[in-house]
Amino acid sequence: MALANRDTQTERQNSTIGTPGQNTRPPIASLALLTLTFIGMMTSIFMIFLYVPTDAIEGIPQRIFYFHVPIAWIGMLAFGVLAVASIGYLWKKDERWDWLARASAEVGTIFITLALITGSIWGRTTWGTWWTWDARLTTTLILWFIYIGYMMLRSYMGRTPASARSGAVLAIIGVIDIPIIYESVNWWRTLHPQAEVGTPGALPPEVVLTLMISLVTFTLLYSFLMLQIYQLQKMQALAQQLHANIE
Amino acid sequence: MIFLEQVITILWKDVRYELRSKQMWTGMGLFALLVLVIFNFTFDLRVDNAAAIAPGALWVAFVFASLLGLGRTIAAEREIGSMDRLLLCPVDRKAIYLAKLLGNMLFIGVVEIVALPIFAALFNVPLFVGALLPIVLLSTLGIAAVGTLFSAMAAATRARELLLPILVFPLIVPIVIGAVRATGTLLAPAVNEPPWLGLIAAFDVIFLTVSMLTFEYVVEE
Amino acid sequence: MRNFAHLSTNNGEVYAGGRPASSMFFLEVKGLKKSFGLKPVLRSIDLTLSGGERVALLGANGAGKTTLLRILVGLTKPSAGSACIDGLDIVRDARQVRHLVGFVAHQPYLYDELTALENLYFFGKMYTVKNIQERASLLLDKVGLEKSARERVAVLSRGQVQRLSLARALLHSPHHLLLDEPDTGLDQEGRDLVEALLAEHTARGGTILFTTHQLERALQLSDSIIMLNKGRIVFQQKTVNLELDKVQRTYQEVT
Amino acid sequence: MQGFIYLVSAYAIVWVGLFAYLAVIMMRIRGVRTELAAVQELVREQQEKPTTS
Repeated sequence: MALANRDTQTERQNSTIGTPGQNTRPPIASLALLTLTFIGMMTSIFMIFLYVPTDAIEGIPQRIFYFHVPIAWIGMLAFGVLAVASIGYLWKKDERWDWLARASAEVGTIFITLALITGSIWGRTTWGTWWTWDARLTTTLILWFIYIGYMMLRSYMGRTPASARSGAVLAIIGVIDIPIIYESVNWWRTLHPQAEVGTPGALPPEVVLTLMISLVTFTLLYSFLMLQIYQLQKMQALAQQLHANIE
Repeated sequence: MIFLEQVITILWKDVRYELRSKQMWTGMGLFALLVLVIFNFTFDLRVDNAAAIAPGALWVAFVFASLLGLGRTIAAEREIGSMDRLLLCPVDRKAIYLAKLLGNMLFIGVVEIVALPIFAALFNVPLFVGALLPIVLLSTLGIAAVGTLFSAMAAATRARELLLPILVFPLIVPIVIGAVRATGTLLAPAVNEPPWLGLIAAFDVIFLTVSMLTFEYVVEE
Repeated sequence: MRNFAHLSTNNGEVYAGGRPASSMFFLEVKGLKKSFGLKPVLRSIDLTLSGGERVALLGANGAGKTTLLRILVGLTKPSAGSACIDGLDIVRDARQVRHLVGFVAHQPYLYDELTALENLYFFGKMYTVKNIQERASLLLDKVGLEKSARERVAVLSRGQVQRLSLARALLHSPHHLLLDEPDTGLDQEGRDLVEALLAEHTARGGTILFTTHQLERALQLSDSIIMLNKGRIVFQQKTVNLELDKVQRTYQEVT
Repeated sequence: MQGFIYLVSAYAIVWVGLFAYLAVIMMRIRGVRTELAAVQELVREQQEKPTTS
């Protein structure tokens, strides 16, 4: 998130007609992020498959944990960024905040989808069922629906200020609702208690290290993807504006 | 003072509007009954599991009927000349939201009053109107608070009937869980149940204020 | 929030701090720009109207006429530039400004299922007009709708709806009247009634900005004519010694 | 052994998913770049020969 923000500062020129050739300067930020992500990915793959000891109880499939948990956290983080960007947009009425919001929504949707898939595969190995109504997993599922609702709303309303405002309102309502949903599902789940997903408890140091490396890697990946979509939208807006000024 | 007067005037206009066109709340009532009847076919209700199924059936009927109703009120405003008629006047956007919210609650309330006795009859479940009333009231307020905001949002798009449920359902999950479990404990009281009514009330307070504050961003250009 | 208590309203007339209000009514637009998404519709408009002045706004479809009116009545926010009405900024003090402007648009902004009187009652409440009953029946007489006061708007003719819409716009005795093609659907009698009402409004010091496509009507009704093309003012002149054919020629040339 | 298949399939899905998404973004970016270039071309043309209106 900080990386994406720092980048908006460097791109602080106003959004009038962009001078041609302005966007061909070498994309240092993107390249840097890409290489860092690649290095991170390689190290985390090595650690996950080889370095970290297999879990005594759950055995080999427990290693999905090292991918599933960071992806799910980033999916949640992305929604936070979406909400913050939405508040920024409503307050400042500056289009750039909306680009940030849409980028975070899109990347967040991808991450939450992957988190649900890896979560259910992991569930399959540990409890033999593809889905458990565990509070965390259920909240993630509902967060996924809210993401899909946001993407549908934005695509139905197109690239207009009205769509940006509506999306912002949905994001703000959503971010307030997530903890309430988690709480209500938690209370509801006490009806049929299930094994807790990945008891955080006292984890051996190797596990924590691998998890951190994997988390850093996915944060870098998240920032890289955010940056790409942010640039994409900036160019789309620029192209649209040039079109408008021609007739 | 002026704010309240304007809220009542808009509400008066919406109610009068609906009574004259009459197509909405009759439809909602029939819809709720249909869902209850279908539930009877899908779950053969022997006496023992009636208590387990009944709350779910009741609240599925109420939630769907309310979403149907929510879509209509704002769509009616938008269809014939859009919200501009209201936005033109120097009226506080919160007053418009509050009036639309009360209007929606009124329509959903009428449906609930009609459906409750029939629910009790179909599911031969003793009707605790006394204890059930706060649950129904608070839950309807929660659904209407979020629903009114998003029906104003969805009304601007072309696929509003599809978009409204998709936007609203995930957000009212706490209400649905709370309402079903609270109604369940009425029929079969269980020990140390979590404070469901408290959850619903908290939801109402939070989303009433947030929706009221953000309504202006949804309707103004 | 700035309140406008100094504008006291009695029996519908608005006076500012004792002085006759007319000198105070003015509408000023400075460098107003508006683009929908990224498509520019208004490109820096400058305009001033003061007590009693009537301006006709001409231009082809899509020249930005309606957008300009919608911005002045606070239905759309400008992208850049500013406008102030009687010293109040239309964006910052939007709510007070809405008390000061009356708007007749293409849509009538009325409720079909309600009767004419109910509509005026409703909007009277919205504009916190003091004596709504008399005010409503007075205006219904003036627009010649006293006989169909109890009929639902849905059954009224296009001309009757247009007159009711004008009555709605005058209900709260605004300082400024913004009319988007006020003559649509009006027969001769309707046009005379409208002219009488507009004359009464300007006599009271109110200003009028109206759009039209009939050039002679513009010449006959207004003190000055403005032509818009692609969001810019391309012609502006007083109508005092202006002939119809000059107006027609410039209109062809410009649009 | 069966556990291992699940592990690999989970990672495969994540990797394929992310790469596919990356590819889609790159295509979209290229599409917008070409469109932007085309529009800038149009703007330049219009600037050279100012239109009469």
